Amino acid sequence: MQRMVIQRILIGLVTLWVVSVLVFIMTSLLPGDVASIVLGQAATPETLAAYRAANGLDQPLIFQYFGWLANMVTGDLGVSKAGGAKIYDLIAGRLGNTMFLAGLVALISVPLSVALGLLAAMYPGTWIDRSLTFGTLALISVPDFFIATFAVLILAVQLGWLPAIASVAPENTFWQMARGIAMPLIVLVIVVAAQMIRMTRAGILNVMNSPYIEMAILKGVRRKRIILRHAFFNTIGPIVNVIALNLAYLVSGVVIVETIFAYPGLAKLMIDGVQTRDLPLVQACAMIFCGTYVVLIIMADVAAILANPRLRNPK
Amino acid sequence: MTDSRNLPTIDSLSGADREIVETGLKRGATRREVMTWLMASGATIAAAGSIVSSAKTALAATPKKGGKLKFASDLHGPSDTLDPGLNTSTIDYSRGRSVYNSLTQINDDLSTRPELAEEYSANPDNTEWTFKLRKGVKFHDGSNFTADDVIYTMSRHYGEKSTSKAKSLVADVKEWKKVDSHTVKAIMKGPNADLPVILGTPHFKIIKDGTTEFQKANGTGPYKMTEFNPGVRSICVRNEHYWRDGGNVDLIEVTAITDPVARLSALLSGDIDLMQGLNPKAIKKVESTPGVGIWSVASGAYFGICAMTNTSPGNNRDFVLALQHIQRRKKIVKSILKGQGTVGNDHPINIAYGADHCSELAQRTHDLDKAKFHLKKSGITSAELNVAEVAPGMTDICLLAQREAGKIGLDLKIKKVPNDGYWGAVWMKTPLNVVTWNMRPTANVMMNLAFAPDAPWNDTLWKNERLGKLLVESRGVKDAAKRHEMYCEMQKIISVGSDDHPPSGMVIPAHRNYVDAKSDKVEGIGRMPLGSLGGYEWPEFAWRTDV
Amino acid sequence: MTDTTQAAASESDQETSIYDELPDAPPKKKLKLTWTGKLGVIVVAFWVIIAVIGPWIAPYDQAEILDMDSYLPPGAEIDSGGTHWLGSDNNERDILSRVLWGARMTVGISFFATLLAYLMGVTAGIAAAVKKGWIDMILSRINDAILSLPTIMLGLLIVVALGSSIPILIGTAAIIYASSVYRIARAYGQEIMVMDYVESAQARGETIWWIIFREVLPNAAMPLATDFGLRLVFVVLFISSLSFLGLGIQPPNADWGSMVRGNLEAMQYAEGWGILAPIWPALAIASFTIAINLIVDDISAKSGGDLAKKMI
Amino acid sequence: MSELFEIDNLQIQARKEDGTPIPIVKGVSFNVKAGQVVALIGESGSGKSTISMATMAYCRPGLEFPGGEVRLHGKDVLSMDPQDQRSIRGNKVAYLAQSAAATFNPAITIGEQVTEAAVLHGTLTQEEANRRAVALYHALELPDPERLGRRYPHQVSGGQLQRLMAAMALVSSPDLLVLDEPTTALDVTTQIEVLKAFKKVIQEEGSAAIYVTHDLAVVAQVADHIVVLYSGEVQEQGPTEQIINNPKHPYTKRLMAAVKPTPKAGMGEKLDEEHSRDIPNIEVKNMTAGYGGIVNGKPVITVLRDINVKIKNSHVVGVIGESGCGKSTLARVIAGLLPAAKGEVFLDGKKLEADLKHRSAEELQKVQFVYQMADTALNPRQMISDILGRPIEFYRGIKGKERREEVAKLLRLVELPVEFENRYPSELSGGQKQRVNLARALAAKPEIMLCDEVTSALDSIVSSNVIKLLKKLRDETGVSFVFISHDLSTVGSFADEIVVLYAGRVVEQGPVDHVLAPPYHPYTRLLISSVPELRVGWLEETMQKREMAVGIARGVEITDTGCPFYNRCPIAIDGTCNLETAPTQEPHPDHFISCHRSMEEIEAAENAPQQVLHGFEKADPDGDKAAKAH
Repeated sequence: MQRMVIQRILIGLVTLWVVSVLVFIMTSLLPGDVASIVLGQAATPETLAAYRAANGLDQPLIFQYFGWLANMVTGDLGVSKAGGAKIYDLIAGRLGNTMFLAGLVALISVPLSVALGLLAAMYPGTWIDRSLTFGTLALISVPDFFIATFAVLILAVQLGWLPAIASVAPENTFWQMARGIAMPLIVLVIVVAAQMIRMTRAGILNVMNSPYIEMAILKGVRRKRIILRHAFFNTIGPIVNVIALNLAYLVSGVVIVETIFAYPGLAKLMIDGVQTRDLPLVQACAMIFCGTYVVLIIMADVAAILANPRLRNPK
Repeated sequence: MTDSRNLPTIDSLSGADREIVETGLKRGATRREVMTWLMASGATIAAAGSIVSSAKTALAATPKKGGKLKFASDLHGPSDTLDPGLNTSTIDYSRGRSVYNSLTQINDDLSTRPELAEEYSANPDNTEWTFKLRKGVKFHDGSNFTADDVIYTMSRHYGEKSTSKAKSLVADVKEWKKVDSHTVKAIMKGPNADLPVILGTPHFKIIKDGTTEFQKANGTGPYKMTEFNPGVRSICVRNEHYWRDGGNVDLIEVTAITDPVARLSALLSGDIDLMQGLNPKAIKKVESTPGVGIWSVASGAYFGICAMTNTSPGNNRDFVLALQHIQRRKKIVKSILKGQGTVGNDHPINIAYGADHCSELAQRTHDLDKAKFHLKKSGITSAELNVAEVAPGMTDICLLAQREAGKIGLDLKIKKVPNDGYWGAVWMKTPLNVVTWNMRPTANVMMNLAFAPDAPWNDTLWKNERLGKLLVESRGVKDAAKRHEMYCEMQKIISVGSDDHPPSGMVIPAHRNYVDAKSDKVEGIGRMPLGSLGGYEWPEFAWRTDV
Repeated sequence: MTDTTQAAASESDQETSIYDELPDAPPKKKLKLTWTGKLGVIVVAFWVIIAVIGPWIAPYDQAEILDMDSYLPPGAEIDSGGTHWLGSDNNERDILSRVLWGARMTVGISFFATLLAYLMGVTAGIAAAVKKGWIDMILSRINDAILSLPTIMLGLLIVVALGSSIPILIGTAAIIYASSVYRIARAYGQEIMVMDYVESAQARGETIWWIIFREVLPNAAMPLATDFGLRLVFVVLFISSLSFLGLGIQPPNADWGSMVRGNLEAMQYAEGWGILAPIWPALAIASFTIAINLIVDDISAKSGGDLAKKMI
Repeated sequence: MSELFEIDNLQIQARKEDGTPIPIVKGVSFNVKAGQVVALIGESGSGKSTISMATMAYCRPGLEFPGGEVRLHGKDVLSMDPQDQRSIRGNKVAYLAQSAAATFNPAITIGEQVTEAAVLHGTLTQEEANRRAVALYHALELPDPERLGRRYPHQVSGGQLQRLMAAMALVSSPDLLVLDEPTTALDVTTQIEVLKAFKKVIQEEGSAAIYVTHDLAVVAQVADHIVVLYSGEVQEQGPTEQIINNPKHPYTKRLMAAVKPTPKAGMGEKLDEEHSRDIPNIEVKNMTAGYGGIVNGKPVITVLRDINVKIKNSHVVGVIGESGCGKSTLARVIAGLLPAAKGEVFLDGKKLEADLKHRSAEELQKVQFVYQMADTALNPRQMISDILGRPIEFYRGIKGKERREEVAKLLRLVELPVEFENRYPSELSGGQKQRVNLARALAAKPEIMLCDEVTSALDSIVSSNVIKLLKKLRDETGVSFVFISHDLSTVGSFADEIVVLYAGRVVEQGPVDHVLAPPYHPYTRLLISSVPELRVGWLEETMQKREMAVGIARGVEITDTGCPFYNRCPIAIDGTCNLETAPTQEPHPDHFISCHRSMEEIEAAENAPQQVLHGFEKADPDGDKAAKAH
């Protein structure tokens, strides 16, 4: 397994590099550059030239890339070409916010969806199963910004129970924090759990076709025990995989939720970076996203191995 | 006028109309001009007279101290900056106003009053301005404010290395000279009476001599910045050592909520006190919700469709005329802007510029027959318009134009492009595009920026030497009638042109108000029309009623 | 003893010949849809038909600005005569007409984008499975890179770089979703590549093209077709997300995602039932995607959930 | 007083799409008395497995019970409520499935799975159940009984799992045991061991049993009573002696005819010289092959080691050995599907490239490979006309109408109707598919066909028909066969020459009559004596023999040094056999045996079964799981 992890990490590093090249190429294809975006309508050829010179944007692209790569390898993320802030400073707080939210969402949604998925699998065809199946189907079938806006209008504007925008100010008390991120938390739990409930249920029902499940039935084992003891442990691999992908989504893909709730997270920062053509910022975000993805997938594979005695004790 | 009780007063006007009347009067529009404008909007002579007579500014209550204020702008990101020269958006300007001061301060009527400059005056031909600086003013880091700081600040707007966005506004200042520790002089290239008002705009906030890092703000302003997190939020606390009776609230938190629906939700649910950029469609909702209200300031800001004059189809005068005649200007103001704007007359100077507005110039109207006639004459049947939502309503205006164009047989294709990158790649580079300009402190500055023959931002690359000459000449003219005549001519040149000189190629169907919203608990927001929430002046003057 | 059996064998040869070998091939399982699956088929068929005929049956043009008021409630009369059956939208256009026109955009774009994603993903995936080695390595790393980045970021980069137009949107969605298709196609490809019939064709000396098109692809077709449906749903939602950033289908073209986005504010501003303005297109999206999911659920239940494992 | 267990007019049906029922089991009745073993015998599709599960009122999804009764102690279990049905399963009636490997849950320890039923039904506490399980492991001669329960299924071998399943069934002392083809998936040498264990515990526990199988020879060893099924109906039933020795029903006779004879010299058919022609020679020299890349000139997983096989002047070469011995690998190396790590393959004296990619089209055409599983060997998405037509077109350039004619010819040759050309493989039965599989190889007009276990997956009758076809092809087409099988009797009746492989090495090879006659290599002898004979009492007789007692308990172990059969060999010499490579001796011309013992010693051991040459102590209790290592 060690070998596998090391191998996967090496492949992950290659993937990171490919991502950096890909992002660099795509970012340089965008119309305009950071100077023309920052100066905007007020740009003149002279101020553009001055801005580019001041920020090292007048060097050939390939130099810029290798300059960035060299710094990156030494752990220096560079300086934003748009505002002059250190990329590290821009990212650090937001990474924390993103991880805080993603962590809480995972903490709630993973047990919840595994439990509900098991529940649905335990009583297939009953009203519990049907309402869960249809409910999750409906939730994954509408755009998430619809769900988010709808939730704001009901919970914040109409009922006034929760703040419409998220706040994670460091001076807040825990209770304020909890209230402050309740809305994005609720929306993300709904969006993510819907996926995971469906996959858990599907995974369990898939295993239910196995001969060993038939054997368990023929041994007179109760359905509940069949699901929880016999089927679930053999479904952990795929379920962990789905969880990993959803966690990766929570770290990198929640632009819409961050925008609607004005939650200062990484995904929105990346979008801002693209929109200002701030290459070092976009690259840094891309590295984090890609790295998170790689790490989560490796962790999922390790978890799958640990959950599977055949892989755990090869003998 | 016999029975004033039956006549409408200023209070009976809608918010927008009221604004325009008040602003126009403040800016020195004559009674006659305002009445002409009112009558053009359908008022009778008697009613118009009555309204003008009753117009008066509201009394302001005494501000209270204390409390916190949370403001949400529309845009922010990693490019948020505390460098005044690079300030871009409302959020930058608002932060700048919190922590810095200008030499001069612009009043609601666009006149100026002293700020860091205690006194300022020009020589008789307006070619040299002297600023006497306030003494005893301290920066947040405790250092004293001196002439060196002013010279350093101003030097950042000059020269090859300058990235200042306001570089061109002060291009006619030849040199800044330190006279003594608290006196500076601006030597002009030519006469310019407008320098003090230009120096009151946000980019000319005074920074400490030698500042190169802008991750922290070291200003002289009413608030000290304790937290600045680009794209997230900033927090300012009251500067207890401010040189005058400054900020009213204890703390200002500035953030942005990009999504307009979310931003309004935040205001409606009480999570923020003040918001920038209210969608006109939401006005009814805000007005009908207790506890919140709109804050609309009439301005000269405008929407423009630019037909580049150096290429087809913009080089075809008839095509431009057709495009101008299909504009449903009243419908735009009423329906798209929900009344929060004024019709445009294809030139930039509306009534908000007061006396410089030319009310004599005939208002261009929606006339499909004329449009059809000109289109036929132009021989053009299709065109592509590049549209970005540069200001709320821009796309809707173009969509409306597209429908109208269809009626006269013009296939106006609309190519929607994203906002980012628009100014660099689309604006002034494609034959038909759109533009929006905020109001400038004077009509001269406005036209000089966007219409002068050598202006870097001449939207349509239109060259009219006569206009250029008038712009320079008018700066030195002191006679009001003469000045009005010259400004009228300029507006006519831009909008109508003459037989041998085509007009600018700009279609300006409407001017928009700055429409923002606030909680009723916040008072003290001004009405200076150069930007959102009273020209970004609110940080020093806003106060809470509930403390 | 053996003598007995041999004797038995010879004598019984004729009389036992009536006992043919039992046909151990199970009767061919035909796809039988449950009632939910059938409902799914009906709804999808309905929208496909609307996508074709929508513009002709729509009461108004998708871009026609009819009134002076946005967000009129359903059933509101139009000044010029006629009725907004579903109300009017943010630009005073008829929502019913736009939903009908929008079917063509939404269904059409997502269909073609998915199709293109399949062309690219399947070709690359099967090629990687068949060729292995370096080609597989390179394709897989590029694919990992695409998968590891959030879809919205990729969409943003491509659409902003190339400008938002229908072909670009189709291409963008196709590239992004081709990576997921690649994974599945490669997994199926690898599974099929070890089948004896493929080895047999290789042993015969068949070309790579024969193996891809005659041996591997026909056998991956059914599971891939099922995945096609799900991918289509993702593409619909992806294009909606782009609309959220203002990069989706551009006006005046109607598509459901940008209609939801454009009218979302109605839930806040509009009066009376005008607040339903974003609900109609959202219902259209939901009905279409749920219907596809219902069909897919039925099919994958039949195929034993094998697909589910690979789709992860 | 009723019988222990009665099945009365049992009917089971599936439904078509339109709801019309398809009967699967059509009114089957039989009884089981206490302590009796009843065999259900029939081929696939006869409904025997479905009936066996119906004993617990269980049927697979999609099936239903429209009528009939299944009575346990006189009570109908079909009409019980689900709670009561569940309390019978695994408690009063226990089930042993065909494939233990699939039936054990990979994620749960063996101990928990074995004891689960007893504990759940409350018959035993966990403690008691554990003790009983250990006792059963002992009784079933499982290795390391005390610690076995803590292992996971993948950590024990297939034969052990099969016995563990018996433990799982027996743990709650059921009244009735249902065994569904429990030995079918096992190698012969393992099969008899498992059979022995089953028989022993059934007798000791005194429970009744239903034994489902298609193999009459196996039935003869275990059953008291036989029920013959065909297509969901009982054809004949009666006491074992009667059915075996005096079958009445034509179908039973047909089944009897398909039973394979005991392998012995002279069982093959002598071919006339006129059938011979220029027979191709295949020679494999010093070949080492395996999987997983080559390190230090050796594959990571070595399957075949230093193989020398010379095939000449024979039409049919049989390659025999147990699973994992490398017989399929040998065929794959010859075919070029698996390039050898070392050594060469010659065809007619011409060296063949190791990798088929480098072989010429002509060489590819000459050597054709026939896969074991027709299901995976035939592309399910191609019609028979394409499957057969493609090689015709590819190798011989025949197209269009002529191609169709060739396809028709081939179909006739393999005794299939010509109309089948328009069918897909899934529309054919297993035997028919195997015929198509053979026809495809024939389509190339090869010189040599490498047949890899082509009859192993087929039912006995079908299998015997395919052998008949192969013999016909041998006679009519002049193609040579390399026939790979684990079934010595099939090989013996068909081959001219036999190669016996053990653990990746050739232990004996030669003309069939020499290999199947003494002197045997000890392994060959073990193989021969493990083939069940169709007579009651064979099992007991065989178990008496010494080499069985020693030999079968061990598994295949691939060793680097010494004789691979060392640890199963009854006449092994410690210090020699385990250290030195066995010399190859040639008792007859072209007949080779690799053994340290002289021919005389071997013959002597044959005749002195009770002589103990060495003890049990060197036996490795886990021996037979080593075969699973790769």
